Amino acid sequence: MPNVVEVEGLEAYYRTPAGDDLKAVDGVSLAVREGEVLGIAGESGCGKTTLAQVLGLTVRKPLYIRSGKVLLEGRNALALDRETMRREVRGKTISAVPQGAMNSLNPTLRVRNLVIDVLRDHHPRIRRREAVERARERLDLLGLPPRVLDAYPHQLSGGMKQRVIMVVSTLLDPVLLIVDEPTSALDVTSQKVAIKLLVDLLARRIIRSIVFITHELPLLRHVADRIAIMYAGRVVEVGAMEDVVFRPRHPYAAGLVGSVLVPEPGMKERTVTGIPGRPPDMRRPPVGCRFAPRCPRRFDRCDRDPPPFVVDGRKAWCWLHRDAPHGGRP
Amino acid sequence: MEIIRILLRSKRFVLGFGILAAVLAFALLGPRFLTDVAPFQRVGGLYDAPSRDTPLGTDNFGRDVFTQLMFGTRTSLHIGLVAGFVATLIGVTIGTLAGYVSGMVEEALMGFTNVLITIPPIVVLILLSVAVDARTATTMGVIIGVTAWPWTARAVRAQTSSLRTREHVDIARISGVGSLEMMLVEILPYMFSYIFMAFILQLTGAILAEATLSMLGLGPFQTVSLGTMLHWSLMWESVRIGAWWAFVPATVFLSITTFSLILMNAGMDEIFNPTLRHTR
Amino acid sequence: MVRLFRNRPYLLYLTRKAFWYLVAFVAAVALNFFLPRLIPGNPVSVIVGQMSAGAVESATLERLYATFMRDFGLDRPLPVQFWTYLTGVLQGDLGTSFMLYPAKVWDVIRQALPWTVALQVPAILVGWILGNVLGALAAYKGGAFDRVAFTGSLMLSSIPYFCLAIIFMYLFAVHWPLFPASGGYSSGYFPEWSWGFFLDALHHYALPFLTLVLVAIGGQAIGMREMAIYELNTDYVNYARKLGVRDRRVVRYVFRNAMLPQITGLAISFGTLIGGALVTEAVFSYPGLGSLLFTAIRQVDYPMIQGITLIITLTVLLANFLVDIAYGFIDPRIRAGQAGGR
Amino acid sequence: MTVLALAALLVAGCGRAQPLPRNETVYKAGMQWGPVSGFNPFMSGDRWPVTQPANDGHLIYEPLFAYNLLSGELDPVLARRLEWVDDRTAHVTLFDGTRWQDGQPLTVGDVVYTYDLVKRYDTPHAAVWNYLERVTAVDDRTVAFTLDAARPHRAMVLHELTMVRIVPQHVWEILERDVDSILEIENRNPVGSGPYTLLRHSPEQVAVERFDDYWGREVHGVPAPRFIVHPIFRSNDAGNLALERNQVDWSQQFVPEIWRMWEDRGAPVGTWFSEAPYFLPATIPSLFINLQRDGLREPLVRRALAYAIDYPRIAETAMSRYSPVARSSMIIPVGVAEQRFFNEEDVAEHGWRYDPEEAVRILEEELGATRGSDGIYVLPDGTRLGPWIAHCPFGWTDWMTALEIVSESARAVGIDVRTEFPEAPVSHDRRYTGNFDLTLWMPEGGQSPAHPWIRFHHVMDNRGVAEMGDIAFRNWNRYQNDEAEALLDAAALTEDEAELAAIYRRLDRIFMRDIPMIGLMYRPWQFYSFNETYWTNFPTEDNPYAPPMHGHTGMQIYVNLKPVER
Repeated sequence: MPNVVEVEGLEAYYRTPAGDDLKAVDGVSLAVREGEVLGIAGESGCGKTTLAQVLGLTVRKPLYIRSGKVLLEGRNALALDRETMRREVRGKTISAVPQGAMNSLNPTLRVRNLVIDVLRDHHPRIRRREAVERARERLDLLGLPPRVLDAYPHQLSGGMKQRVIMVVSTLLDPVLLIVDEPTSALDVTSQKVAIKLLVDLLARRIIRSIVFITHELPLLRHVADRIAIMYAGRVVEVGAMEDVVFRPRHPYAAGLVGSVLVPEPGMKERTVTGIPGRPPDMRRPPVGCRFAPRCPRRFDRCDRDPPPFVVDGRKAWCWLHRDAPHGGRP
Repeated sequence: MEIIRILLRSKRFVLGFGILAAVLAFALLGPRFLTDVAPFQRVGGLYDAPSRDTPLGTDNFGRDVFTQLMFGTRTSLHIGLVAGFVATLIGVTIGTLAGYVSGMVEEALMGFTNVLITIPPIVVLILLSVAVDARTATTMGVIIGVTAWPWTARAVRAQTSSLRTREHVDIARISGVGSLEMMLVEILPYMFSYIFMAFILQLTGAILAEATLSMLGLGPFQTVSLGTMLHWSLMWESVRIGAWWAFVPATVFLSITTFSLILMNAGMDEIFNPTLRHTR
Repeated sequence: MVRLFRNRPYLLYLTRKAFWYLVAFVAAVALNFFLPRLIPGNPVSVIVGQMSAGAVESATLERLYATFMRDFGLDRPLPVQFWTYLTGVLQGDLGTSFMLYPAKVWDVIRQALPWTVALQVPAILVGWILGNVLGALAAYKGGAFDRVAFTGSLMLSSIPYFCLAIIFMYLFAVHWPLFPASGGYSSGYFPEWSWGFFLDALHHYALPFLTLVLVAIGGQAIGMREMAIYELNTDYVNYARKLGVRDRRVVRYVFRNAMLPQITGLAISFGTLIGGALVTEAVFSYPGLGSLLFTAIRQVDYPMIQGITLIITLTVLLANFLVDIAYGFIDPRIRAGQAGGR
Repeated sequence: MTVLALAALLVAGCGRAQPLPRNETVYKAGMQWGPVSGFNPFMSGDRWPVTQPANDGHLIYEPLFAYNLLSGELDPVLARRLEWVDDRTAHVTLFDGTRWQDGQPLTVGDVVYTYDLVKRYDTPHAAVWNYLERVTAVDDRTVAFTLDAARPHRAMVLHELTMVRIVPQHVWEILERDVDSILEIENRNPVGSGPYTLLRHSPEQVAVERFDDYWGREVHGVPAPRFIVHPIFRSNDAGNLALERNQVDWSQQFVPEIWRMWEDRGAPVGTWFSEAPYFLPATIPSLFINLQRDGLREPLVRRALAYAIDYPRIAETAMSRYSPVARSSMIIPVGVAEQRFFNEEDVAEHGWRYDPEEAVRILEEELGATRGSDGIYVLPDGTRLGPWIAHCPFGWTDWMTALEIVSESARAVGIDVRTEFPEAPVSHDRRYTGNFDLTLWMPEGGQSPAHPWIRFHHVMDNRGVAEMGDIAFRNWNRYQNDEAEALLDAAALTEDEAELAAIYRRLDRIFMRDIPMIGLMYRPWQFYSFNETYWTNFPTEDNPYAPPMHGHTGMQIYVNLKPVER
């Protein structure tokens, strides 16, 4: 299977007002293959949303790509000019269901007009009627009444908004859909509906691949083909869904699988309480293994040197597996 | 101390603070070190041009403009501080109350506030100033403060309402903490930076309000302020006579004082308002 | 009542607004009446005193004093006075001027009002539009443009109107006499619909107008920039960008949504900037309300001061109300029932 | 904005066409400070050109006579002669052919009607009836003014003859019908007898046009300017700039340091005198002393205060050199007609001057006061000299400055005088009710045939003045002296110039002994400055064909002005 998007040795940093670099993604290589659902999981601030931005080619200040390659269907995506990127890639090759579904619709724009805007900005010759017609079909497909088209966002319920966004995001039949925490603001029923819809879209081949980002690892069990676990700006483990969920090799992945999620005051998301401690300061991450300060199976070497890159049918970055064949640094 | 370190990172804040400090030093220390003339002492004739003895010439009363400027700046800042303090005090009290105690009290307080917001402040200022006998710098400050608080109240209420729904307030409430304590301990501390910014804006507004009133001839008695300096220079035709030294210094000081304050505010905004910070 | 408003959220919104404006109006009238009456001393003695400048017999002045007290109703109890005042105001009678006795305050104000409106409304509107464009551009372009535009706006908005007015007057009317220093038109002209008068009036208009516009630009640009930056970082903008919507269109979304609060800002400008604008008029001796107020304060003409402040209040309330109506109409959230909006 | 700015620049470049021809128009400033509120000649306040009491009031409405500041005589206006036929009766004869602007003849009936009108309503000039018994027509050109038997004061009646404008009976009978008081009449379409008619007016200016059918063309001459425009400046600044820029020809505005206009800027501007004090002094702003305050009650303390004040500095600084140094007399020593009563020897012998050492001497030797540790004297009975508050209305800068000088120089000799500048109504109220220590005000306004009698009467006559605490419009400190009152009555009745001089001399000596007030400076009645770019031949000290006045004698100025050929 060809890769839709591929990153190699990616370092994507945020520049703070003080001039420091916040190392959001720090040395990651990862590919999204056509036809698959790739799940990316990790705690808040582990860099998964940043990675999603790079994969979705929506890097904006203060985020910048310090080094590494981004390949889109084999071509260097960073070399594309703005207009081509907008017209050919955004929404058409790669589309996204954003994190904050509740606020992702312009409050003063009717759904109808958004649909028209999106279609016309990629197919200038399309008529308004056709555009609306196309949207209506899709709405129908996802079980939404056509009157939604005339509504303003605030007239829609949360679940309806989520579905409208899915319609709009997939209007141009994108190859890849990046779904970032689509369910965090939804109740349990709506969550299930949303995931079912995604699977449905994939089955109808309206979209070909999905990158699904979440902090709830268990959720991926139902959708993902492959899973990448991120910690402190790095992918610590990548592999097929069953392997990662049932036979995690990295202690962090293991912790994540076995953790209980509880709400914590003042935080937008939740942190993993199964693993004591907090993620490191990403202005000055630890020299050795970044998980070492929290790792229950830490030994001396973990503090000194970054762990090797281990391949064993899948990938993990951990000194525990240094004996495995093909070991080496990423 | 952490907060000062953060503030110092904003160039705008540092520049604004620097200018303000210079103005303050000039106003507070100037009379002791830079002049040996009393503020009302006549040292020359009508609009004598700048000279060695009078670096900024004399005003229509034959007084030293340079000395006037120090005392005038001092009075204007005095009025601004009093007004800023009064406005912030009233605004924060009413805003916190309205934001924390919902229901009828909130409705009534905010209704009152909104009514006052719709009445142009200059109107109340003029009427109050006309009504008050013997306006001193302090009474003027109080008058300005009394008319300026509704904005602060409205903003503080919005903040309080959002803070009220926060987790820690909930937890405190469940633990049986009383309302007053709640406001003082759980809500106000989270708004200090916000209140400070509101205070700076009030200070700016008050300095301008003083100047406006003084220009209209409703300035403080027996005192020199930047506004009264401009008033007299206008009444005594410095513009026609070409005595720029009678109005330029006061204009510059008014402008740079407000500029420094606005700059500080913008700097703090950069820091405390994450959206603005991230795009820069 | 409740039924009337069901499914008519806009009507509910309007009614609510109208109610509060009515309360504000009554409060303003009351302030207008009671505050000047706190003054120690007796205003009537001032005008009578002015007459004593001509060598007039004391007994006559005392008779005049009594007449004026009666005319101005100052010899009656306060509640009665207030009632007379209130009914008078509602009938458009703002009383009789002291300094221009026996002229009616309203007649004098009526002649000054058009000048003020003609100066301030275009100045505020033009300043508002230019300021918003500048602010939006600064927010959108960022970088050096933003730094220069933003700092420039901060500077402009921190110069008090009348300071700029004095400087402009000195520079462009006295030092380089390009423009007239004062007045609304040259002496020897009379207001009429002629080309010559129009050009002459325009010539007098330029400096005060420019002053007001420049300062207004600063304040509005800062506000717009802030709003636009806020909007530029909203989820819906990011989403639209991810969907490949054209930049031009995204900017239009942002501009439109950032404008909404700025419309309220426009209303606020009318209220808060009018003080500075009035002084600017006084500096330029522009024949509007500002100069009239300036004169009235100097001549201690209480009915005139009260009349002017009342008219200002009324105008501002009316402007705010109109803006609120428009706002409710433009913002679908209000039209559809989320009254209050942002 | 760019477009507007460009348009404005374009206009600036084009210059501008005058709708009223500049060489036929006189621009006049300083009589009118706010919008005109009608043209009622019986009201005081601003309403050019019918303004009371004495400004440019003769362009539309005319009185019987006009007062000449220089000669002290009555100049004829509507009437050509005044003749005392007995002690109490004056016959006033109108010119032949007097006519209203609507063509109706102006008759003795109009004169009688006008004086009756003044009496029937409480107009400011109803005061003339304090001294008049009746006004009757003798024949169709002559009116008899009969003085009141109890108060037959000729000078006051003459004064009012210059003040009361005659109005047409056939117009005012109708106007009068609809109002409670004629003061309410705005009179927007004035019909007078004068040489000008109202052309147009707006809140920014008033314009009159020459009335070519004026009855007095032969008697008074034909005024040169076809139009007179009074621009209403809201500030001194604007008006004075207009004077400097040739946009105003004739001004009554106060101009600080007016000499700079010609010395520094070379503008063709002039005043009555070509050097200080530039203007004719006409009134005496004075420090009124509360005679009932402890300490101030003592005449010697008042005398010490009088010696302490730095009069030369007040004239130089506060009055911008426009005042001669104040003398210790109620009579103005220079310039105006009343100077003939000024007695130099009396002032030298009984008066005072700036002499701080003398002030200290009086305090220490004559009063036996001792200087406290704070530098302020204390009388032997323990009364400290002050603090006394000297006040005047806020904003009257020249007076405020004068009071500051009073305060400084009094403290310099050990009398504690402080200043306070309340708002005008507060200041007035305190003055009227006698609630002050020291207050600065003018005893009376301008100049008239009754001067200096009016001034003495104002300051030294306590008859008819309300008690302390009530409102009084003269003699604010309630000075009471039977002798002075008797002298005032005698002065009112005498016709003999020598006797009058003797009476004034005695009154002035009482004044210098009792010191109810201290004159601080002189002030012109009206400021008089002109710009000769478009019109020349304004009267000056060197060309005194008319006094520097804006009243009917001003008419002679209009007649004698010459347009500049260009």
